[in-house]
Amino acid sequence: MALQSLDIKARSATTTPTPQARGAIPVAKLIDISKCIGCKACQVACMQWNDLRDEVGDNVGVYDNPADLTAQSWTVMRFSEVEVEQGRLEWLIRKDGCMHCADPGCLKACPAPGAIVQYANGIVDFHEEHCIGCGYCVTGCPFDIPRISKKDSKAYKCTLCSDRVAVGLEPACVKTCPTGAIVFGSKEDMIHHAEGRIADLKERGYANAGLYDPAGVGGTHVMYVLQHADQPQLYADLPKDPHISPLVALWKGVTKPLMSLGIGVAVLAGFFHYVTAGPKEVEEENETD
Amino acid sequence: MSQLIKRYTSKERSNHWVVAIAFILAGLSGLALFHPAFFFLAHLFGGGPWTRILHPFIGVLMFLSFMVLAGRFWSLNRITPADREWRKRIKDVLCNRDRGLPEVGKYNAGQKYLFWVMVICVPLLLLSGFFIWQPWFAPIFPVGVIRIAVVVHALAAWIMILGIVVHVYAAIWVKGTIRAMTRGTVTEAWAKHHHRAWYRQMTGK
Amino acid sequence: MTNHWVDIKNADFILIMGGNAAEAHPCGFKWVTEAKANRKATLAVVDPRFTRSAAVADFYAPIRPGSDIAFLGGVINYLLSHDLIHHDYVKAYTNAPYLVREDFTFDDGIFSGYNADKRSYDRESWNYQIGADGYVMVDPTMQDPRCVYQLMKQHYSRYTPEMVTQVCGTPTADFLKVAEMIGATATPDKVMTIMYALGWTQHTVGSQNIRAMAMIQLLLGNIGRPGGGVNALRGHANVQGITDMCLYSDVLPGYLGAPTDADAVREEYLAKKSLKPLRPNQMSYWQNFPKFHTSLMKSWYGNAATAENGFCYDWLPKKDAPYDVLHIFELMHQGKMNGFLCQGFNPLAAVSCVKKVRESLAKLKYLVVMDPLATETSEFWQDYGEYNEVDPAQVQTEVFRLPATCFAEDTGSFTNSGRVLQWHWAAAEPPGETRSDLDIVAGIFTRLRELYQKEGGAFPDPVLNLAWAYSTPLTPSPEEVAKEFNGKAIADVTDPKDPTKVLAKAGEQLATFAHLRDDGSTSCGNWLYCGAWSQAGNLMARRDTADPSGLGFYPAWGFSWPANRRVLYNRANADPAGKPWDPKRKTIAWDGTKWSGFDVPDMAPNAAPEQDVGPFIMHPDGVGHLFALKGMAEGPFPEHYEPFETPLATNPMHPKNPLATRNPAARIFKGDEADLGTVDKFPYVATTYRLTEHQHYWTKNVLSSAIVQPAQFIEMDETLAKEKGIANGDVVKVSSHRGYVRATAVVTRRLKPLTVDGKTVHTVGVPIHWGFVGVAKQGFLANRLTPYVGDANSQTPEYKAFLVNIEKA
Amino acid sequence: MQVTRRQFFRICAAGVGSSSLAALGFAPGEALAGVRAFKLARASETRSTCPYCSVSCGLLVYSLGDKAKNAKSEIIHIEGDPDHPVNRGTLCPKGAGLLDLVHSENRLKYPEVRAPSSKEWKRISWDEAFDRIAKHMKADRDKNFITTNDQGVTVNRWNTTGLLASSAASNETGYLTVKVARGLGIVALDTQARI
Repeated sequence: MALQSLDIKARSATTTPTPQARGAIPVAKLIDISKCIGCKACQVACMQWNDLRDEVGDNVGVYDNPADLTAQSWTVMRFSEVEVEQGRLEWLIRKDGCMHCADPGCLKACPAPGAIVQYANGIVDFHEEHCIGCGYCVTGCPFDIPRISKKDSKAYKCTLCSDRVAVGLEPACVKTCPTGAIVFGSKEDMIHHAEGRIADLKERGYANAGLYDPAGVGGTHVMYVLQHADQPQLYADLPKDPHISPLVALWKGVTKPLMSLGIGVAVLAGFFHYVTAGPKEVEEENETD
Repeated sequence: MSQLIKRYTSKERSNHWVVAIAFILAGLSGLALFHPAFFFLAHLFGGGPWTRILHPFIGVLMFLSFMVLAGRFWSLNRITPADREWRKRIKDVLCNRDRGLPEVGKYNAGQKYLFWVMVICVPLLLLSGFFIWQPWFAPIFPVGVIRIAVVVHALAAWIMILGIVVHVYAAIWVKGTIRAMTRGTVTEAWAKHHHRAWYRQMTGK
Repeated sequence: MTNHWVDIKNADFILIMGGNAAEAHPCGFKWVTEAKANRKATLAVVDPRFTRSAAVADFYAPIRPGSDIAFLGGVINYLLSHDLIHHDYVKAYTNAPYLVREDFTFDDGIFSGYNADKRSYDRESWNYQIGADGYVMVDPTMQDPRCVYQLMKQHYSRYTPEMVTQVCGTPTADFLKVAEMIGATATPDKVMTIMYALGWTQHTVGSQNIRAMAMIQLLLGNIGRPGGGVNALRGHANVQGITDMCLYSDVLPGYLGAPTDADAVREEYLAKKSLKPLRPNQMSYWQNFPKFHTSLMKSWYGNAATAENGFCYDWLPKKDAPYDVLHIFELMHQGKMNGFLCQGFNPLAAVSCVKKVRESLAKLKYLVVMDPLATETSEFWQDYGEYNEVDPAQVQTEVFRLPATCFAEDTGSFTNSGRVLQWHWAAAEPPGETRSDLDIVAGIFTRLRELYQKEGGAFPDPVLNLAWAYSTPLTPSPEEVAKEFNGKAIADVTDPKDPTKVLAKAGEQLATFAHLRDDGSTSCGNWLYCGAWSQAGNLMARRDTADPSGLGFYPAWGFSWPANRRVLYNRANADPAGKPWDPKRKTIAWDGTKWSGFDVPDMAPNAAPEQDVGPFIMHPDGVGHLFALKGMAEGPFPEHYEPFETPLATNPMHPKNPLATRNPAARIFKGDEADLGTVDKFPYVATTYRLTEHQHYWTKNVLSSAIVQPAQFIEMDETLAKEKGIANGDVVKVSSHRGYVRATAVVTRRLKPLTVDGKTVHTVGVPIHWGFVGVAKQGFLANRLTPYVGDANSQTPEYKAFLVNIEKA
Repeated sequence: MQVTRRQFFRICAAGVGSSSLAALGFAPGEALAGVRAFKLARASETRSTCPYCSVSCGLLVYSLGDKAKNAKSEIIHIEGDPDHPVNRGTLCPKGAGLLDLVHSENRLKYPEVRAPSSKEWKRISWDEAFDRIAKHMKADRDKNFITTNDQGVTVNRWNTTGLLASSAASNETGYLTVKVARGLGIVALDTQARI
């Protein structure tokens, strides 16, 4: 089920733009943490749809299982017990996984052409058959999402069920979510839906309820409704202002062409020096005096 | 024809070429991973994953062989006051106005500076490469460290590549030089012209 | 559930107490989030733990395990003393104005008629005053001191907010906040729903927990109304259906009381069960008992059941004892049972006090386990080291293990918690030689029948004559069986008012239990399910998604018993004049000539409001029972009693009466008393529960569940952990007087120490899902800890409140 | 699994070979970017009901093969039925993982018997299983059946063999089971539903 290149907005390690004539409606997944009961149905639906089975781990004193994202677990629930208001416990449960950034750091960092693509609808997808296993995507991601498989040294992460979305279905986690904490649709509709949820939360006393759609990465195609949008770090260290690391931006930004140019210039400089100044030859008679 | 003078032993020559080959392979594979324009070079190594697998091992080989080489030539590369004088006249050198240049030992200042650049860059590449080596070591380190490492690695590699471009060009430019590393000998005339102090030392003239 | 899952979206206030719906029923819980999002409904959770339900609640209040009646009694007192009740509803639809006998008393925790030796009550005095006309005496003003309303007011006046705090440990402000939220639904335009589950049933006062809430809902006028009701969230796919089919000793299919040794004569038995109306014009629907019973016997014995032989009444076994699961294992433990068939049940894991169950099973001659999965029960004889220490050589039981299909490989119907029967189809062939449960039952039965045919034996008649007209006797099809329990006309069924009008021709499937007859002209295996497979076909397989009311009834989706009714007691959704209390939430109303609307009326369709037919048609008095009459074993009003293992020395409500410390009528066998622990050695309260990632003891065999919740753990509060030097992630040993489990400690702020009766009480949480068979990490069966005591009415074991000690392992 | 050192050297050797091939121009062709093929495109879809809790969520069970005579169906995927009024396509973590119940490694596949004092299971045929179970039951029933009690009341009960029924079996199974149990005179009958 190859997509035509026209449906692709960006492709890793590709220096020219992909064909952009056709557009697509940007999609988004909205995760309303105020509705999330942390049941992990999304985790199971993800492993079922994507044919993944992580190892049976152990309990390490928390409800989080598997304890972290892995090449086999593309989404995990992160549980935080907090008291924002003294004496009023809140159990904040965040579904962690790829945020599908509009400006994806993974794609920016990836050196393998076509290993990471961004579709016109906003989904950022890994194509493992092109992945070389360098792990650069890990350095590029501001959310610490991609994981390199220990089995095959390829990078894996949530695809936003690109195969389901491509045939007009919602992602598996969205479909399964029992409470409707995860919803899916056009990004515009999701923002609208979020506004309704935020108004409801504000009525219920969450003055700082808000939408998490961070501008630092150009917005995301996975967004959160947070009860405490002023403190995203409460939610298992969700970054307050995520952006591609300046080091990665430097490395994959200006340095790439400039350094290549520098090498080219050096070679050319040698060439022109040779044809202008000429070789340094030793004339034997000169040396024999 | 003037007499020939021994400049490098066979061991030294082999050592140099091991470093050189490792550098070329590491450089080509590194460039493949550095910029999409060079990704085609990955095909030389059997594709992207092989490039990623082989590059660090080649790098380690380069490091080890370079360390031996550096040990061999360490003392010959100490910078002397004469080198500073030579450096001041680098324009004359470049314009082939060699008359009146200070007498040069086995290595001129340019060669020495290159040596020390290599001595800094090669271990730096090894160290930074270690942090980003998938799948063995990178998973151990926090992503912040890896992000610094990738930048350091790229910078060090770039400086080293520039240095080697100069090094290779100098060998081509200064006629009679390449045979020193291929056959181990140079002509007396060459030695006398470029490395007079060394020439005296070798010949006693 | 009196209502159903989707109906929760119609609620204004939702209370979750005695359950954890978000965790145990996530997909049903969605209708809570819908009510919150679309109706601005609020959700409160009262639970010993800050649960996943609490995580999305508007308000959470903690409570000590086993003190729910104190809390609910406090709510009743709050409602009565603040006059937050739905007056018109209470007066018309409950027995609040009815007069109770003068000899009914309540004295320091004990009701009249108690026999301490038998641990039971003579319930004679728990009854109405009957007038000369044979009907109950009523005081419509509810001022008579003997009326239910006044008795109730007096009974619950002791349940002050301070008392609630003293008994439950719930901070008074938290209690009052919940009471206030509940009280706000006393108006006709506000409806609250209650979602409870095993957190209420698994206590020695389990049934009374639920009664207390039912009383609150009656006082608020919330029963029979969309968004209201008393909603038990049942734990297994077909708990409702199997309960309806009555696979337990007390009743026959359709809740027809099973005969006991006292029921020697059929006519007397039928008369006793045919309750006569206690108020004028009441339907007292159990008057139809003989029709249901006779039709059942025709289903079972076909032509062998005749009027002459009392429709084989004597072939039915009469019971001489309760024979509930605790009693069965008690008999087994005493060596009084030889054989045991386990059909998709894992009692070693599921029944309390694993040690006793294991010893019991080892005393059997033969055990037959039918299950899709390897279970602990089937391997009770196997040495699993510390998890199941046993010497197989010493176990003489012959164990058969028969592989059964799972849901995906068989066809049939399940009844959900909302009483909706839904048909499912096999999607693939089963693995290996697996057979369906139907085939296994048929296989065993036909083999037995052959033996009786060949050899004869003890009373072979019922075995030889059991109706078995399935097209292939060894593999009855689910369709045939479903048609059988629906019932059919054996002879033409005519309208009693007009004998020329044929309602169902001989041989036709029946459309409704109204067509059942007691003369042998109809057969029906379960009157409640009559209509599920009528001449119109299999109504359980209907898939129409239309919802004309917008209230989520989906009347043409599957089949809802009884009579496809979606909300029970829906007559109570309208006022006495037949007008809906809340026009926006109309189910049925009186349209001048009949009851009509969006649901099947729970009422004679032509009974005009003036006739005063009560909405609770199964009751002889037609009203909801605030006073339970003789219905409950330990009293007509719920009273707080301590759990059998209590952290307190006395019942704070009856400190001077040791008889009233624990439920005086609850089940405990001789010998098991010695297995109870005391607070000096076992100072902490423990409670067992499910987690959302797992289903009972099945999903430890399921890889995906094992991945998301791999290993056993124990939850405790931070203070207790600190006292005991336990850090998060340490391995701890939790022991009761009956056994121990060892697991990882989860130290959490979601559990908090409570101050109860002046002392600090810590609660230790014990999730249940692990065992020694499965793909999840091996663990200890949680029921190694639980006591072998049962509720006074349902005999459900007390899994939810017992005593343990905890130490770092 | 990580590559061992030995394997690594083998890979390296292969690498030298393949890289020289690549140098000669046998470079692997570049695949087009595309999403994973939709895995249910032609799978058979069967309506079912979740067997876990009593919300009784509607399911769509997908099986391999189009039910042609020669194709043996194999369940490959299960997800929620979007038409179902209660779950509307959603499933909880247990329901979403039903495929792993169907394919659990602990599924029983053959009748087995464990003899008294034995430490192991022995596989037997259904015939043998039914025969032996029926003989056990008949022997116990014939020996312990009570026709009348002490007062002479006809009671016709058999209370030395008990039956515990599942609360996850279908109504049809439940009905047939209770019919057979009562027909045999069993009174020690209970269900998971109680607890």
